[in-house]
Amino acid sequence: MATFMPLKQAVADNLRDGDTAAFEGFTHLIPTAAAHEAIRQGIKDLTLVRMTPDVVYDQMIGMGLAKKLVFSYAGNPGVGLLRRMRDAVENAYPRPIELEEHSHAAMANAYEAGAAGLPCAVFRGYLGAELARVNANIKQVTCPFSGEVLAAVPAVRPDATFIHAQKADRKGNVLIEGIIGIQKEAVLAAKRAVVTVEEVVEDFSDLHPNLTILPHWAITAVSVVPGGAHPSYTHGYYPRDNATYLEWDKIAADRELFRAWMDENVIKATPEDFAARVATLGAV
Amino acid sequence: MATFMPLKQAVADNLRDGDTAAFEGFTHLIPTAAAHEAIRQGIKDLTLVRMTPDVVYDQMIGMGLAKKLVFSYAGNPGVGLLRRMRDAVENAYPRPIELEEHSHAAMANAYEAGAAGLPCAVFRGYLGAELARVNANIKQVTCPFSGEVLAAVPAVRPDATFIHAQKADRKGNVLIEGIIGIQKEAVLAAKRAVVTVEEVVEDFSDLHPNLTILPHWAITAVSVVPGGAHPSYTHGYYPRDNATYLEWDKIAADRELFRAWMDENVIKATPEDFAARVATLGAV
Amino acid sequence: MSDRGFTPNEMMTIAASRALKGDDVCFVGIGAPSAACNVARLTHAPDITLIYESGTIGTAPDVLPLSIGDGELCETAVTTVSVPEMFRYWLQGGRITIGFLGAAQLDRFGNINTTVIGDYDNPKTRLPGGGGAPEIASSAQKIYVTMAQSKRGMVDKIDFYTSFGHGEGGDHRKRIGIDTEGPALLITDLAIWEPDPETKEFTVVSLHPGVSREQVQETCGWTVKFADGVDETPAPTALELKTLRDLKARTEAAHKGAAGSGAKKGSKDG
Amino acid sequence: MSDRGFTPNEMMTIAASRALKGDDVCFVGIGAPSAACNVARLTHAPDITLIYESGTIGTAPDVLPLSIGDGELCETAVTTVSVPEMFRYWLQGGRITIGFLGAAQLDRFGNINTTVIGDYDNPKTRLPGGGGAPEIASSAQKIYVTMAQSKRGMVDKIDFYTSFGHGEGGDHRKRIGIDTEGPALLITDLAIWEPDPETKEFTVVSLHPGVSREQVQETCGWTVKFADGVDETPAPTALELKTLRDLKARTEAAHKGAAGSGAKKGSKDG
Repeated sequence: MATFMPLKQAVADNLRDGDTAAFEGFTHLIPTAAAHEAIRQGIKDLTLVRMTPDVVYDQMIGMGLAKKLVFSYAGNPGVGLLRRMRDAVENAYPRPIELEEHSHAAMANAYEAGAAGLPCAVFRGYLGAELARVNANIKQVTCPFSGEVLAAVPAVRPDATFIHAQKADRKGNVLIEGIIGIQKEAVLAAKRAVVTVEEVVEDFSDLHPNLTILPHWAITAVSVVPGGAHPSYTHGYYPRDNATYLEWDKIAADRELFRAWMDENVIKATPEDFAARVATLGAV
Repeated sequence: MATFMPLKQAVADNLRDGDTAAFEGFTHLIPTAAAHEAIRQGIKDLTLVRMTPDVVYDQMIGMGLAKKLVFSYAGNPGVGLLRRMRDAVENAYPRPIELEEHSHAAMANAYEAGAAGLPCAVFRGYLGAELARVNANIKQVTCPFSGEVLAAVPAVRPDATFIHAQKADRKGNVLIEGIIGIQKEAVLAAKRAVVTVEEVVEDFSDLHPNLTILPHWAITAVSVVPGGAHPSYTHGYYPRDNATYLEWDKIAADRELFRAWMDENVIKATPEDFAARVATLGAV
Repeated sequence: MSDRGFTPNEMMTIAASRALKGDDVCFVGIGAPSAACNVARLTHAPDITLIYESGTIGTAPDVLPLSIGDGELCETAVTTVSVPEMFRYWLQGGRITIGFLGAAQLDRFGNINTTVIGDYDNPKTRLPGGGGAPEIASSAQKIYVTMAQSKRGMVDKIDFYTSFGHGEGGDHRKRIGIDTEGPALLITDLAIWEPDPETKEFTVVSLHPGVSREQVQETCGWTVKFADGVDETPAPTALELKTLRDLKARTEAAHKGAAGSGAKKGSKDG
Repeated sequence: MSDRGFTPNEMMTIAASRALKGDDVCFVGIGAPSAACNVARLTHAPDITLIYESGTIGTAPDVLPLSIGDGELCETAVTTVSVPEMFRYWLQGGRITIGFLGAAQLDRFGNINTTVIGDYDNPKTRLPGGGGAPEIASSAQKIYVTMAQSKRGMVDKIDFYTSFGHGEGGDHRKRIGIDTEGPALLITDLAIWEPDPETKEFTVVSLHPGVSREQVQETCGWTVKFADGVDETPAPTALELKTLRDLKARTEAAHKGAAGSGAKKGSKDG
């Protein structure tokens, strides 16, 4: 049953040292505010899962929260590489990080299997691809009818998933719209799910019946954080802040600059600061 | 690429003797007009696939079109048994019919696997269920990570799928809304797909981005048949004609009454007759 | 109607409704008592979540559906998803707390047949089949069964295992790899039954008002076990009865209107 | 810009756009030339279907997206689906005619590395990874590769097989169970390459205007094979150039406006 609570409490209640955690978003609706709260709370030894780790994962990795990363594409969208992640992989700074690397198809299927309560996902994939050599979690099953050898990966089952969405109704049902990505599956695959939303509305009775809505009883906590996806965007609320993604490339290039930026913009900040960050971006 | 054409031509072009064919609909949007056209054209030796064969499958079976039925629940919704199908199974009348019987979960997964281009579907199912004894197409695979034994069934890959939908735009993109059932998967799993629609509209630019829309290039033919789901219903157009479902129980109970009814209402009728059948039902 | 002011069928529906709680997520499958679920929703469990296998989640129909795919289920639902999603994310995903099943044949261990009477390959009566039942029986956290008692329906040995209950009893579910609880309640028109904690055989724990042990035995094909202390099921309250009857009256009126002719209430659907 | 009135990069984009047809369904993946696909759409192939792996199907952006998940892709799409559906029904389902891939390293058989430079466990440079590429490479009916030529990029032996092209050449794809065509075209800033029908080694079939064989060889890490008759790529037409430049100008303006600051055009995205 979804409980409305401040983000600080939602993170404290639902994310623990050593957890496997997903902060999912596919360019759209990245749960930045939730990740920043996790950084402020100094959560340690996380196994971070995400198809497309980008700036906010660079920040968590750079702050030393992650012992392992499960992913399929790690980059700063539209800009280039993730420099804090590279420093962790190439130089074990600030701590070594273990990688479990997949393809998008594998990760999408693994979340789907997690949402579906299955132990593994079966799909046609990794044919001739070398990830199958370096990742012990890529195996095979044989179709008992055709004899075709298919790829299998374990289901993703996070201890906690964090997503950002457009809105909740008063009961805690949550609407996701636009590029919906893998968010529904990431929530349903998780033991605990925290959703930050732009706003709460009275009810969803006017919505089309086939939209992506997560029922309140499939969610653990809902926190209202306007602007909580910044510098990512929320379809219908504010656009992507491309300048911040570009700026990140410089900040992340330097360990000291990075720490100073994190201190200023994350450690000393609060979830309430996000609203101001999107205020100047204009509506969409 | 979807081509607009009369239903008569769409059936003639896309359904052949001996085909595996699905006329899908889950209480809602049952493609009755398309099935009646298949009956009029005297197509033979079909392997008919459907999760919930109901009145219109009773009619096709009673008219001798089907050599085999792949299904998970065969009944007249809200009324009872299918009497023509029973006559075929129990008495081989008008011809013997082979049954391949599954559960809903298996059929849903099998269509999904067909849409996904996989040879089989893997799911947790049939535990302790006796269908696994009588259906050779229920097998097992073992999860290579957990060791759990899961059920496997072959993907459903119809030669031709027929569905009914609310509307097409001028390019042939098709909108399905309300209870969307298994229709998207049934179309994507098929080699050829024919969609009957209530109407054609200029474009879909006003629609919410996350609705169930089949792109025109995933469909073979679109035929405009107002009322084409009767006695089933089309969400937003007309309600279910419950009286006709009740009446069917009597008609199907008697071989001669059945033949007379089929002559009158199907053999001598046309797709254009459907509009009148829903005219008195009132809007929804 | 008996002189008690309610019918056995009304007692059955109301007793079933009482077994449901506000935080339950009920999968209202083939032949299941929609009425019980909706009476619960309209009385003591307004927050109950009703799911129909057509894909409607959190539906709140004003009248009972004739089929599991009625338009009103979609119109009043929190969301309507595809059928594969329903079976994968919601049922197989373990989110259903109560799966409600009916039966053509039921045995003392809650095993159910809705497939055939007689031999599968040469049946005496071809029934509709299992629909969602095989996986509801294994994936829902608990199963409630409702049916009117009869010797034809409650049998010593079912002709076909459409869905697995407690098998041969004891830990049979566990032995074949099912980790859900299985049949946890049987509500008939005469009594409430619960599985024995050890043997898992259905045992009468409560008799409906005015029903004797003999009546229960006469309408059951196996030798009935009674619990040590058998209760009397509380009679329907005025509110429960009114809620059920109003629901049925609304249903009758609505379906007459929509169809332009009398439509009998749903028994089986697809 | 050369004195020919267009840059090698413009020639590359326009040559790639010409390879696309109106009935193509293009999967515009990581690092792929969105520009080529959209120039095709805005010139000779208005009916082309562009799919981005974020779930947008049939999108028609007015400006180039900075990332594969930009809002405009969704706003102009025929429909936007979930990421699992995208990879299962649309890519794995065999509906993509052209998968467009870029590469950090490419070999003569169209095998691609976007994972690491150096050893996987102890890399010199950790690159973003494969994203959708491993399955685009095997599930799309054909693969087109675009990249600017360099000895660092076009290498004799790639450090990691992120996605499989023609492997060691010949029927290698078939031998490992892949039944799609694989790399069918390589479009660089200097030339157009096609796989040899037998060996599957990329072979130069057309040189862009003013480009010499030596220039192609100097910027390629393997010994280049040239087809028997090497054509000259037709120079960009005025319409093609104007379409590309207008698109880039609109893009620049739009992204400046949206972000309140200059945003450079997307190279890699996620």
